[in-house]
This record gives sequence, C-alpha cells and structure tokens, in this order.
Amino acid sequence: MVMKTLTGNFAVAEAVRLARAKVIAAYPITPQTTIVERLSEMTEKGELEAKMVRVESEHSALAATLGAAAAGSRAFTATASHGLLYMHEVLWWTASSRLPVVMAVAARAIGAPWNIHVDHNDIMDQRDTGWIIGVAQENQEVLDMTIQAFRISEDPYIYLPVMIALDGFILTHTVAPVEVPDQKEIDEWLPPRRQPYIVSPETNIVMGNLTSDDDYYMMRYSIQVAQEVAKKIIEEVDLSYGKTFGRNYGGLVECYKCDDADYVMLLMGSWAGDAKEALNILRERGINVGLARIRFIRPWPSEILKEKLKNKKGIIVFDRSISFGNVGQLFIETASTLYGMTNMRGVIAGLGGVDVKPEDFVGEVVAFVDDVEKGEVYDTIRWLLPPKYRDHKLGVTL
Amino acid sequence: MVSEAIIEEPKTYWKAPISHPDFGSVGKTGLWRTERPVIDEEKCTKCLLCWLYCPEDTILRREDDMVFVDYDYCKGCGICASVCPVGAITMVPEIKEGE
Amino acid sequence: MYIELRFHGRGGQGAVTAATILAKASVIEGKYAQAIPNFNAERRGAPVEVYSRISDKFIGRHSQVENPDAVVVLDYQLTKMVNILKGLKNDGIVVINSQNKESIGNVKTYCVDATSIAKRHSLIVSGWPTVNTSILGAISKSLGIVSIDSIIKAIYEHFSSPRLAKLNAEAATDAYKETALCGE
Amino acid sequence: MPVRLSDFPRIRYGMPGNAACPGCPEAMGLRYVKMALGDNAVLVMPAGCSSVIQGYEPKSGINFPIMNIVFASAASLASGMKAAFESQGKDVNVVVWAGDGGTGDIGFQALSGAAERNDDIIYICVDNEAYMNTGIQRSSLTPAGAWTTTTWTGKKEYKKNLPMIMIAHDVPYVATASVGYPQDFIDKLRNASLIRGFKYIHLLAPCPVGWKFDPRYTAKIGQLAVQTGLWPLFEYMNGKLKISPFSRLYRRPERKVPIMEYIKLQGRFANLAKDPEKIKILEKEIERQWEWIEILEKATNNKK
Repeated sequence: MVMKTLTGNFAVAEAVRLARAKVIAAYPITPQTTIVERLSEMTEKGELEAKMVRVESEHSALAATLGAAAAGSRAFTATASHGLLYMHEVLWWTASSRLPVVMAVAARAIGAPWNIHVDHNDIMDQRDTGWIIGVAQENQEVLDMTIQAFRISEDPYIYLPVMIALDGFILTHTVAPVEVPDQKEIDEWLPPRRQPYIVSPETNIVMGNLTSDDDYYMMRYSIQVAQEVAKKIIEEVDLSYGKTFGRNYGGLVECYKCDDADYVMLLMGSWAGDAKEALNILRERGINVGLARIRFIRPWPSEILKEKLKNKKGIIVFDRSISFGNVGQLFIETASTLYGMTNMRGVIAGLGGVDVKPEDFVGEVVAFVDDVEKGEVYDTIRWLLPPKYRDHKLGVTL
Repeated sequence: MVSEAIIEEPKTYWKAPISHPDFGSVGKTGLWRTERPVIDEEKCTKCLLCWLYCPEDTILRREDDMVFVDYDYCKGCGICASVCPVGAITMVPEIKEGE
Repeated sequence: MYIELRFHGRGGQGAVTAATILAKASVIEGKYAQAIPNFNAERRGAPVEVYSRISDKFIGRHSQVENPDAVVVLDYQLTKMVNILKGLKNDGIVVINSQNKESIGNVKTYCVDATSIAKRHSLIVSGWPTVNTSILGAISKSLGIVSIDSIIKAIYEHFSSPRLAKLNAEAATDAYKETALCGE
Repeated sequence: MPVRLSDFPRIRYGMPGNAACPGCPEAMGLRYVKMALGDNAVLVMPAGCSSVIQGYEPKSGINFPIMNIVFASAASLASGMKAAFESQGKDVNVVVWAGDGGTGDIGFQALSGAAERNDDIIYICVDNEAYMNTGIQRSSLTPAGAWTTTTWTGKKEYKKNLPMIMIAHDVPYVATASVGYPQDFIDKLRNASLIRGFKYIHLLAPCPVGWKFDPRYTAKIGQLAVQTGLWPLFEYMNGKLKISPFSRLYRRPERKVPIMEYIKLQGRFANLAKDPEKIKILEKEIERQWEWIEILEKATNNKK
C-alpha cells in the first residue's frame, strides 16, 4: 500500500493499472481526458502492459472495448457527457451481449449550451441500458470502486458491464490523498478474467444474430435476474474488499446515521460530503437527520431502502439532474420504492456545476421538516436556484 | 493457444444471444424452390463452375468431382445453370405433391 | 486545524501544480488535503482560481471555497484584473509574488519576488518564468501550515526529472528565505 | 497466383439453409472468404443483409464466428478484437463484412479511423449499391441513374469512389473485386491476409432483388460490370496500383462490352434503357472511374 495524492481521474488510471486491463480504447472529452492521457503514459512507459486503441469517437471507443471483451481480454474505456450519450446504442449492445466491460464516466452536464461542469443527467440517461452503475463520493472510493467493478462485472452470477461515475472536476480534477494497494494484493484479490464465452476461431461462436421474440424476451428476463443477483454480489464484493484492504462502503447504499433518524436526505455523488457536514449541523440544532447515499443506481437498492426508510417521517431527495416534464430521476426511483410509505420531497440542485454548500442542504432540510411537522408537504419538487437567481419567482403562467 | 480469459458457465438463469454456425438456420430452404436444377452427367465436364458460383453451397462434389445437388437446401436460383459453359444444367419446374 | 486557501494565477502559470504540490506536502505530514481547480475552459493567460483545503482530519466537503483563510497571488498584475480579496476572512492573509513591498488593501501581506527567483534558477517554460514552486516556499514561510522540508519532499515526488526537481526545490528554498511581511 | 478449382477440398464452405434470398451475392461472397481464409478468421458485421442471412439463434447461417454490432462502429469493434488477440499472442484474421451503407455512409467515420490507425484488419465492403436490408433505398454508393425507393426517377448523383478514398488513407492494401470473378477475389483476400496493417477490399455484389434481375444472373452481371468498364478491378499494394487481369482484358475502349448489355438485364435502369441520351450518365461514370485509375496507375508505377 502506498499513500498518493491523486486526482479522481488518476485514481481511475491507477485502478485500471492494478486490474491489469489488457485493452483500453477511449476518446478524450473534458473532464475525462486525463484518464486517457494517464493510461497512454502508463502503456508507453511500460507501467501497464496493455494495448491502447486510440479511436476516433466514443461510439467507436465502446465498440472497440466490446470487441476486445468478446475476444477474451479485460477491457476498459472512459467517457463523459456527450461522449456517453453518443455511446448510448453501444451501451445497450454491450449489456445485452453479457460481456464484462468496465467504464469510468466523468459525470458532466449535457448541452446546449456548452457546460463542462458536474451534473448527473448523463449517467441518469443510461439507467435503462442494463449496465450496473455506481457513483463514487471521494477519490479513494473512485479507485476502490473501479477495482471492485472488474470483479463485479466478471462474476459468473452477473456478467454485465459496469459503469463507475465520478463527478466532473469535483472529483476528476481535485487532488486528494488516495491509498493505492500493492499489485500483489490486487492480484490475490481480483480473480483472472472470467467471461461466459469468447468469439474466436476456437469457439466458433456467433453473437447477436436474430432470435425469436420469445427468446429475446427471455434474454431480457435473464439480464433482470443478473441485476437482481448483483445486489447481493455487490455487497459481498464490497465486504470482501473491506476485509482485505480495510475499506468498505456499505454496498449499494451508504446509510450514514440513518437508523435513529426521523428524516433522511437521499442523494449520490461527491456532494454527499457536504451533506454529511450539513447533517452534523442539523443534529446540533436538534433535527434528527440521517443520510442515505446511493452508491449504485443500477441495480436499484429497493429492498434496503424499504427496510431502512419506510418508518421515517420524511425523505428529502437531492437530484443533480432532471427528467423534464416530471421530477428528478433519483426522486422517481425512490418514490417507486417508497410509494405511499412516507412524506417525500425532491430538490433539484447543482445542475451544470452550480455550487451547493452544506448550508444549502441545511436550509432545504429545515424547510422540509417544517412542512412535514405542519402536515403541509404539497410541493414534491423544489428548485434550489443558483445564488444569483435566488429571488426569482417560480411558477407557470399562461 | 490459451486465451487470457477463463470461460466460466453463468450461475443464474442465463440466456444470451449466442449461436453456432449450423445448417438450416431458417430450416430446409429447399422448400423455397420453384425450379430445380437437374444435372446431365453425360454433358458435364467437371469444370466445377457451378460448384464455385453456387451461393448456397448446395452443389456437392463426388470423389471424381462429378457434381450433384443437395435438394434439401437448394433455393433454385438458377445461377448454376447460367454459368454452366456446356449447358449441362437445366432448370425444371418443381411439381408439388398432389398436383 | 482546518485551513482554506485560494490561489490566483493565470492559465499556464502553474497554479494547479502549486496547489497539488501543497496537497502532497500536507499528506507527507500526515494531514488530509484537497487541491481543487476551478476550470472554466480557460486558455493561457486568462485569470484562473484554484482552491486548497488542508486539515488534520478527513475533509468531506467538495463545494467551492468562498471564505478563504489566505489568498495566494502568483502574479501582481492580477490585482488589477480581479478582486483578490473577495470573501477573504477578516484576519486573512495575502501571499503575493511582487517586487513592491506594499500590502494589498489593509490586509496582512507577505511578499516574495518569485519572478526573479524563478529566473535565477532558469525556471522558464515556453517563455514564462514558472513561479509556482517559489510561491510554495513563500506559503510555507508565511502561513506556517506546512514545513519547507515537506514542500521540498513533495517537489521531488512531483517532478519525474531529478534536475527539474532540484531547480524547483532550490527556488522554493530561496523563496522561503526571501519572503517577508511587507505591510499590514 | 490463380487458383485451380479442383485444388479446393470437397468440404462445405457455406452454410446451407440460411436466410439469404435465392441468388444472393453476399452468400456467394462469404463462401469465397471462407475459401480464402479458412478457419482462422472472425467476422465483424454491422447491420445489413448479412445480419439477416445468419438466420435465427441458436444456429447461424454463415460459416464463421461472428460478432454482430450496431451500424456505425464495425471497424472499431474489429480494432478492439484484434488488439485483444494480439495481446494474447494469437494471429487471427479479424474481418469486417459490411455493406455499402455500413462502409460508405453510417460506418465511414469508424472505417476512416481504423484505416488511419493502420489497424491490422481486413475490411470488406460488400457493395450492393443501395440499402437493400431496409428495402432498396439509395446510398452514397448507388450509381447515377439507378432507381431506388428513395430515387424514383433515378439517382441524380454519382457513386462515391470509396476505393480511391481508401487509397488516400495511405493504407498498405486496397483492392476491388466482383462476385462475378471469385478466383480474383480469393486471390486478393489471400494477398491481403499476408500483409500487416489495414486492408480494404471493395466487393461488387449485384443484388437480384434491389437491381431487379433474374437471380440466375448474379454472377453474369458481376462479370458485365467489369467487362463494360463500369467496375474496374485493381489491386493497390506496396504503393503501386495494378489493374487486375480481367479488367486488363477489357481495358481498351473498343474491347469494352457495350453498357447496354449491362443495363438491359436490370430493372433499376429501366429509365435509362428507354432513353439513349440518359445512358450517357453511365458512360460518363465509366470515364470517371478510368480517369482516376489511369492517373494513379501512372503516378504510382513511375515512382522510384
């Protein structure tokens, strides 16, 4: 183990090096670029024995990664924002092919207009594709989660691609201390590459020709089975990692001071750190708040949330994304689990990198608690406007 | 040659879009035919052009390179007849049962 | 101990590197640190801001630094372009690369002629003196949060070329010696 | 080196009982790929007729291991596969089999990328001159004057000259071929498989359904395209362009078969066949083709 100070992107690169990926294909996009740069440097300097395919687009990046996986090699790619959207159809094809692949996503806003800062709409857009999707809070977790991703993806109970998201700039470019495990330890913990089949002259396998509708349906069911089983495997992998490396994160959800709480903040990503500070402030003021940090949006931790949150007085969900015409996606997901069980409110905040501070979380929670105590939770969606626009009057007029 | 990856059987309900090359992926395509090629062995010079051009691989070769047709799968396109330099293949209408 | 800094530099001057090396130096001392670039797709020459947080405990927050304990200015010209005192705490400190021995506003100001030090050690990249390592010596001297020894260790860790590491370490050491309080 | 037919073993190279239409040039072409490359090849296929020809899981009607992939990135998927095989120390021919749409239109970016990287794959464009799989819509490789379901009065624009575009990528191997001349195609595939780097072969594939002709004429029309001069066969290798024997035979204008012989067999050119003035469109196409070839032949062969 070595203590290094790394950006989130360099933490990703370290994880990919430790996992001994053999083929890397990626196309640069802010704020993911330094992942590609660092991995190129590693392969050229011989720190990592892998082939780089320097593709001409993200669509091709994931296609090349899938090709390498199909041929039997551990493969990795990374992207962000528009790159991820451009990959969208290949995301489907990859998951449905059931070939293990790992991808890092530097979560970033989608245009127009151009905005390179953090936002979760790009990853939220991929929820339906069949990928397992994890979201990290800290650089250390970025490294740990990426290594775990390879084991999860290649687990014979799962065989699905895994996406690890890290917040653009806030994690990708922020330098923080990261414990980097030794290669030997990782080699012992991470099994050799496993996959269900290989497309090669030796196996003479064909992937993806026509099927009957009935068979297609059952293939879809099979992906769902894997996602369900993944809930358990992700917990196990996290525990096993914790046993070996001394760090685990609670599997699908990190529940921070949830158990004795009356109210719970639910969110994901780097601002969970700010929310925890807010939680401490609120507890000092006598408001009994807990925090549920979603680590995996796919598979969605419905059972755990039901168990942990059903008897709370209220759940306040913070979304860094929006499903236009409805509400924030995390709110939609949470509501689908806790339907009718408790008071809920969704807050849309921090879109396009707008800064959200612990005090902002405090303010929203206090307002929510007030409304619940008064029995007046009418507005299920609230907009935490940027400071410059705080006085803006919200509402629709015809 | 050993692959980097270990192929390990999936451990839950599993159905993936995987196939193997095999005859009859859409059934016995001989049923598609409206005309069948008939080879006149007297005229045949064993030049193998029909064998070469057949898209379906349904012209087969005996030990002596005399050709014959796999009627189970021949779709009756007629390419063999059109490329035969000596006119040894004729297309004959299929007579269906009961006609 | 919990301290927040804001660096003012120009694109290409190495403010991000300065904050990164400062974070490394802090980690060498067993502290926890963040170096946070605030990118807006800036190009060379445009004003940039970088933040850093140093604490003896884990730092969870990721929001921007608005009320820094100290401001570090890599280029005197920036004082004419941006409000470098914006949000600075009442007892805050300014560390500035300047040949003028004057305080900024009414704030406790430490000055160092980092440009001359950089030139003296031939630290010039693409025609610009790189003042970022000199400024680190000044930070160590004026704020006392991280020792100059740790800064030098971090410099050697950061630069893969031993020659460059040596030059930068010497510049930092010189700056540490030459930094002085120039007004309050 | 021309191959003798009787030298080929009596094995089945194709996979009967697949979903190809009777007289399908793609099914023909795939057999030739098997004859040339044997068992040491993996195919990468974007969407197209060949996706359908394979038929239904759990069987596949094409005699190769195949990785099917969405339209736009077949070449890149092949690059990734090749990189993986290389890292495992395996020498496998990774072959892209893509239609004119998958090559010249929606797949062009990935093709150009893989060519520029000189990735060690064989890319075969099987060109039936329209989007046949979706029901005969024009592509950038449909020739001028041809009817399609999106060009009812005949396409107004000329055929995109992809082989020349690939030569401009400075790749080690570019060739044209036609299903009318299988031995020539097999030769070229074998030559390509011996070269390291990016290999591009453009295979003309007359489609009975889309070109509206009797399926028995697939091979004949493939030959006429060459004999009329409309589809010159050549091979660009070691920086030199060589016109292939079958096209050399018909090189001189007086040796060329009249274009009408080609047109009259195909319903898609019915408009042209009625109007001798309009045939000039295709005569112009022949001139355009040969102008390029002759310039390049001269330039590349005079090179020291």
